[in-house]
Amino acid sequence: MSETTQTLTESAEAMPRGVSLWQDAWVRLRKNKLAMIGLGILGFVIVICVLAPWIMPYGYEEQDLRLGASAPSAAHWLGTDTFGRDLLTRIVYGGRVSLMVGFIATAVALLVGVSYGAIAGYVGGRVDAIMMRLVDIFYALPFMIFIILLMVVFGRNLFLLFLAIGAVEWLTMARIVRGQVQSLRQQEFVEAAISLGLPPTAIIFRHVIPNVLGPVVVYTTLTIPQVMLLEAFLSFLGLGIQPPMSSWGLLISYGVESMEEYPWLLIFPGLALSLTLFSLNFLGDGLRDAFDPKASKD
Amino acid sequence: MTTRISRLPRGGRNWLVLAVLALLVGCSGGEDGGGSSGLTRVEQGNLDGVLHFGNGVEPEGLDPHIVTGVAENKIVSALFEGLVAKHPETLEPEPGVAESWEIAEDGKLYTFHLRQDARWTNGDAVTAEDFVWSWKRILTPELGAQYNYNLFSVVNAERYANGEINDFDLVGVKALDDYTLQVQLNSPTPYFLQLLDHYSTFPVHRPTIEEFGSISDRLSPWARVGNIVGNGAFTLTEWQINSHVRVEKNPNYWNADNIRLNAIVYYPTENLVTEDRMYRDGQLHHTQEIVLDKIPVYQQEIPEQVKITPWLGTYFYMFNTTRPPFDDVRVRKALAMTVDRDLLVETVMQGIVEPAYALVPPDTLGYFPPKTFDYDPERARELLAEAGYPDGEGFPAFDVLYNTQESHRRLAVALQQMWASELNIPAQLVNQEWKVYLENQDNMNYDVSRRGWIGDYVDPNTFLDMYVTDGGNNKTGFSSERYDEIILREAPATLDREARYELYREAETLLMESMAILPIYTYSTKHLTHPSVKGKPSNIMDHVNFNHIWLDPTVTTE
Amino acid sequence: MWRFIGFRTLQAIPVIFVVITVTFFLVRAAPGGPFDDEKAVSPQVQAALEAQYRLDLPMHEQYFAYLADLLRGDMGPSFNYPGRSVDELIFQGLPITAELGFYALLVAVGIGVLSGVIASLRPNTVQDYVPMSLAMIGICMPSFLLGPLMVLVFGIWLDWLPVSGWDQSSGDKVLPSITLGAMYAAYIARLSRSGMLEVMSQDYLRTARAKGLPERVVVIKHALRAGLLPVISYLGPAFAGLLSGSFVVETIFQIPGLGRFYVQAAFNRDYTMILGTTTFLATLIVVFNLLSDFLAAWLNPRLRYQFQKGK
Amino acid sequence: MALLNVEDLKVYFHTRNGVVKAVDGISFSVDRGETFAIIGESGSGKSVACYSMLGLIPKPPGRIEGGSARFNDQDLLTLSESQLRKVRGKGISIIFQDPMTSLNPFLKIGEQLIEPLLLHTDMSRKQAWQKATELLLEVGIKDAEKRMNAWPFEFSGGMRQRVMIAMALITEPDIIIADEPTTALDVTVQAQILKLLKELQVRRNIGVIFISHDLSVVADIADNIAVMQQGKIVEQGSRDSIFKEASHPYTQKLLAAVPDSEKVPTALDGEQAIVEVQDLCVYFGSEKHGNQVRAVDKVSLRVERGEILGLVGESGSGKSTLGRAILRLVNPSHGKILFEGQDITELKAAQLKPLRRHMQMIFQDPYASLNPRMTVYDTLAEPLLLHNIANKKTLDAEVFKLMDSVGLARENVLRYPHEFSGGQRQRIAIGRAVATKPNFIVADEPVSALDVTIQAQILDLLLELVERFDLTMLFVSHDLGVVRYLSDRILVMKHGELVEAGTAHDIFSNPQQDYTRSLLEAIPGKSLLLGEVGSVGGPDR
Repeated sequence: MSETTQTLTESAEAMPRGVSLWQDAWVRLRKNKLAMIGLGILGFVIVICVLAPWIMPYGYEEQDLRLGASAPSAAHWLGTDTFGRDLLTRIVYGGRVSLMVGFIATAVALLVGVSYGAIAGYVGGRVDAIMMRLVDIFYALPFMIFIILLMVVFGRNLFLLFLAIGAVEWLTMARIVRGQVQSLRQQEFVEAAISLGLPPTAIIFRHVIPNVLGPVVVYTTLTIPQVMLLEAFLSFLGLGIQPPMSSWGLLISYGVESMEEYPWLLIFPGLALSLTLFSLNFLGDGLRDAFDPKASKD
Repeated sequence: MTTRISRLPRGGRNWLVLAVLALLVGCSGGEDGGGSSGLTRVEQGNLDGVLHFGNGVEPEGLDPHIVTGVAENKIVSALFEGLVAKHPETLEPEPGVAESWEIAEDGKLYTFHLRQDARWTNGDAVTAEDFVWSWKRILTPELGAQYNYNLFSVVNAERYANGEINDFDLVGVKALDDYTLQVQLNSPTPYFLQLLDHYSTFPVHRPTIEEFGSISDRLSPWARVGNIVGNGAFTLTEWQINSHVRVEKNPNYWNADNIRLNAIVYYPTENLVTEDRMYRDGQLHHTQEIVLDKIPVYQQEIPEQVKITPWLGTYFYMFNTTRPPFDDVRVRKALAMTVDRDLLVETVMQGIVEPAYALVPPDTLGYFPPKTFDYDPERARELLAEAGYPDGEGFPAFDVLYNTQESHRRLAVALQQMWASELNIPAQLVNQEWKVYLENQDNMNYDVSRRGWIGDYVDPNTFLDMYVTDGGNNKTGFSSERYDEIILREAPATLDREARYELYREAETLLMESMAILPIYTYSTKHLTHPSVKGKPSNIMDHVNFNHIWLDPTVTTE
Repeated sequence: MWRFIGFRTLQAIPVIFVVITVTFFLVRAAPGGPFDDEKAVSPQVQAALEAQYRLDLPMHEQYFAYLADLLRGDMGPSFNYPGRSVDELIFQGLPITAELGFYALLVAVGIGVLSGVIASLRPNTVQDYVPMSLAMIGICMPSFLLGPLMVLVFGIWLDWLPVSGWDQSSGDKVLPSITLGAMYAAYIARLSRSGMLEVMSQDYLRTARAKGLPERVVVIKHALRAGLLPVISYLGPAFAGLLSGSFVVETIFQIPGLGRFYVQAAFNRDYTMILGTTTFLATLIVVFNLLSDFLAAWLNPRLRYQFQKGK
Repeated sequence: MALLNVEDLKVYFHTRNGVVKAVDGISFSVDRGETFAIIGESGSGKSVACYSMLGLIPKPPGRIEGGSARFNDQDLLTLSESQLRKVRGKGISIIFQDPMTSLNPFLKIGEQLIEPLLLHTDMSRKQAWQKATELLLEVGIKDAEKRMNAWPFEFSGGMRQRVMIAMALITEPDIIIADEPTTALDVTVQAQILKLLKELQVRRNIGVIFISHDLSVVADIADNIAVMQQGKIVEQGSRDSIFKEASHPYTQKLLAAVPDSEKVPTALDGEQAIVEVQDLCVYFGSEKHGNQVRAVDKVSLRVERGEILGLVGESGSGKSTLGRAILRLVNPSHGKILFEGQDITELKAAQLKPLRRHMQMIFQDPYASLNPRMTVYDTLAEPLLLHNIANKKTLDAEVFKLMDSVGLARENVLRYPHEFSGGQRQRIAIGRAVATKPNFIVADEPVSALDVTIQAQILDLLLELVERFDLTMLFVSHDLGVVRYLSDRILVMKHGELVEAGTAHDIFSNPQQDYTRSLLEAIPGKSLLLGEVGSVGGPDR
């Protein structure tokens, strides 16, 4: 008897305790070549952006008005903008803003949207109807006025930007999640959880949400580019970042205006954005598969 | 074969229909085939005498007493005619509805003799009584006409407009007979004749207005296609909001024989890039703007189509002189002196504008402003040190407010960098949506703000009267008794032009010594104009007199 | 089912009412008024203007007066376009935007479904990666970039199509429709791909193959209908989105549609116009969401059956 | 020469994890008028073998490695896809296992029926429609003309399987492959379908390949039987020889797996019932809108402490709803539920929580009842932690203990449900249910989704656990054989009402109701069960 207990505790210690879906997902993700390439590129981009102040030869605000917009050269690998500022430097610094906005705002949207949608879908009935009509109302309110008001009420800062973007993007997420949860609610394993006596919150967060991660991840990868472009629009309205700081969205929108004269001002920021988004997309698909234990074995 | 098709799965048939529909999109489009005849709109217009005019923004309306914008002006002045007109190049007054006029010695009494062949588009004669009633209308307080102040130099006009008197007979405008109009002014107003070409002083057709509403009704639809009755060389035939406004030659116009355009089509071209593409695609004769980056390219490729002309306007920044640190004139001067205007003009502005060191543009009807300072970073640093910020130390971060627009952004970015590198002071750029920007200016809720001013008429007064104490457009907190004295009392009473200009120079020196504003450059207008457009000389008011324009179909860009 | 329709329709009324109310107070809380201009307006004129638009009344009176007008179908006069009513402006812009939205939707559905289905037939091959990568580009390519780019290429360089206008010269509807539809095409491509992948593993496709049907028929007749259900439910929100989100495209291509009114009104603080367009678009959003829910239900035989039985 | 001659067929699946020899050199032949049964567990390769002949397996990863399948002078394995298409549905048709998912829900029945005719014959649409209508009548669908225009969902499972059969027969094929055609059906329906298949085969003189995991199902209809295990045919012969002279141990195991004994009722002390239900009603929908369904209608019953109470009925009889209602997973409309003497009918979720520890449920479908994103560890740990049975320190040991008691290998603790077979999954689900050491368990068809050999193991596990943990169980099933094997008492349910009750012995030997009799009649392989064929190898449990 004592021997059995012994082995039990031993093996219990040897066992990776609390191996979660997340750790498992990571193991599975590592096997996905495309996703790892995406992750690699993304990691590279993030590292470069974070290290920008230490590795960039120019400052993002450093002007050379007499040089003006110049094509790529040895001194300026990606050329300069109309102020003679080094484009590579500006892209790297812009990446800090775009990535931050992209990730944080999307995270806000994700958090709010997923919880909201899951609750509406799980609880159902009248609560669901009211919650979803609320979403309808938010959809219909004039976004522009909303933003202008935010600007007045809170002043302007980046945090607010995330809030504003999150406030818009969570709506669709909530809808998608709700739909998924509604069908999940009928599944027997949810009934099993109820019969165990699990409270509704535990059921939603332990049993329901992990099972809607697939569509959520996919929609998230679609949300990030939208968020990055929305940031440019909000900055344009005066809510976001201010010059001389820039972001990919802003660089692109400026680049559009002079795409004939100075095409590099459009092409390179566009490439940076696309490359990142493609990596994200592959990573997203990889994550979707990784979070689905079934997908790992063919 | 029929069985085969019927065997096609039903779902498949549906999708087939959709696919065909999708293809149809490619073939759909408008009915009048500008493209099908092989001619561009401009080429076709040249043959038909139709001018395609890029007009900037969509007109809010066409009621001369209500509208306020430049775009509206371009259309209203084709539909209506005031007492006088302006020569398209020199801007000298020339006869409009008034054939001739006399000005009394004291400069305060004007007598206009109206031409007897002037007609409304419905055939009614244009009479002196029409003008009296029209001026009564714009001065009627309930109408809320923003530009009623253009007539405030007329005796009692301001009191009537502010509701202080109710009897319009007390106002200094009288119809002596059907074709004689007499106007009594408070003081000799040298630019009064110029104002009579402003749409706020245009006559409107009383029966039409009263048919659709009362004299004070802003919301009546009288100025719409089918309703409107005007007295200009053209008459309104089409108006689709956000698409175009079309006016056609008015056969009842007294000088119709000499009007060579058959029609003008105005396009709202808010998006500069779109306007540029429309011009290049042969859809426009004339653009309202040129994208800044394109100017060097066009100056190289199509120099004869690029029309860049000095404009009666100044681009400047203003300081909130009630807020530290900008309540210190030394700080304001330091900032003004570190702006390298020559460099800015040459690089950021592509060399198309002139640097400005004062408010009034040089050579405004012979007026030259004083130059009280120059680019001098060395002196600027000294001033800043005197103000307590040696080498920018301790200088608080301050906001530079500007409304969202590409050219404003560019300038602000350059200035920010100049201040940072020369004075080591941290400017933070704040762009705001237009109305928010206006509200913050009105509430003096800013540190430094971008501003611009375009003259209403060619006279220094149109700029300088902004900065009287508590003037509605002041917004800087600038206040000087002497300044007010000159602008409000001495200059208006001075008949001699040189003596008046001397007073203005004194006032402007006061303004610039206090550096409440930071002038940057004198505006230019930038247009692309098709070479077939004739009779449209450039002028400093960007004034277009459509009566003189004609199209030469023999000229092509090829 | 009729009950369901009735119930949902009834629910739409409070939604729209709340939208109107919130918007009404929101626009008045926004900084800057409709009459603010670069040149200062004298207090006398300002007062006169406010009186003309009932802005001098206490807020709640303005509100109830507006509701009363609205119930009569009168959305009030536009602040920005004196002499025009909001109703008139909306119904001027609507047909144009609706047409643009319809074509854009055709483009989106045509291209999206085609590439999504093609990709789903051979998942994780080149045939999958190429259209899906294009879809990804479509998603990250904003219309403010795609529009000018296409204008430059097809309008200026190749000179195939007009650069702007709507119904003014032949072919001027092509570029705006594609520009507006591109993003939705990309999204639909992804939707139809995943929808099809799900259906392709269903048992009844095996049944169809066991009958000896060629793969083409299996896909078109048996798989598409269920595979495109997610696309169908997306169409409603998509069309509502197309209508309210056409501002950029309408500006780039000089199209006199509703999208520009909607955005310009906000910038101009044209209170009645903001309220009018918002109310109108809110109704559209609700209606199209309803329609697409009903359509999806209709395509599901079981629900349609209940529908027909009137349960 | 037989109609279909399969020689040495080999089908391998080339996956990332290596080669799986799904079918590893099997040979058999089928003749006209013959029913040839292939028996084996899921994964034994029986379906793959048949589908691969018609090119219906996914390629890649599947690949036919060798052998031949001669049909009408052609080797099916060498035909091109387009040639194969002419065989599929024309020469050889298939009836699939699950009629619920095998019909296209978006097409009308008639449309789907005539599809093979339009494809393989020159018939016009009208003629095809006519023929399909006749055939529907022949497979026993009344009102066929009207039913042609109905949607699949308007049919019950048995009716759909009739449609599937009609669809397979419509081109008058030479061979029909019936792949577990009755596994998803109720026992009474199963009997009807088997009978229909046999009749049609005789009438039309066609060959039938009948695939099943359950020997008893084919006991009455098969002429020849092949038993497959791991891609190989381990034993092949005539029906009698298989049932009487099975030599291979696997075949014997299959035979033994058929539950054929009757439980000796446990002696009960007859004190307080653990569960008492009075006049329980569960209604769905509402009367007002005329769509009310009375799933459970005025049911009263007692579950005595320590007994296993069997609850039988066809699908739709309300037996599952009754089980769920007792556990308050479905809210009752009227009536009273007493658990351990306490009225729980009106308790709120929070009040129920402490009680839930003592009453648990085992669900029918182990695929659906386990959260696919939770490992065995997480699944089993959840109830332990929730009800404070284990703390962080003892959790691992408790989980292992549970795994031991339901017969799961400990090394699998971090695996996900999909990595397990159906039987193992059901063990996990049972582990979860007994984790809280409940007094009472509702087992809702816990073995009906399992292969017959696995069924036997799970049933034995349940019996063992009942013994060990002193459990009381309400065992819901449509399978009388299983219930008889397990239960002390049996209740028979029909249309939401209880129609008969008694000990297993009473019910089987002396059924009072026609309905009960018809259920008994329908038990497949009754001959086998009741020893008409003669039990071989005498499984004596």
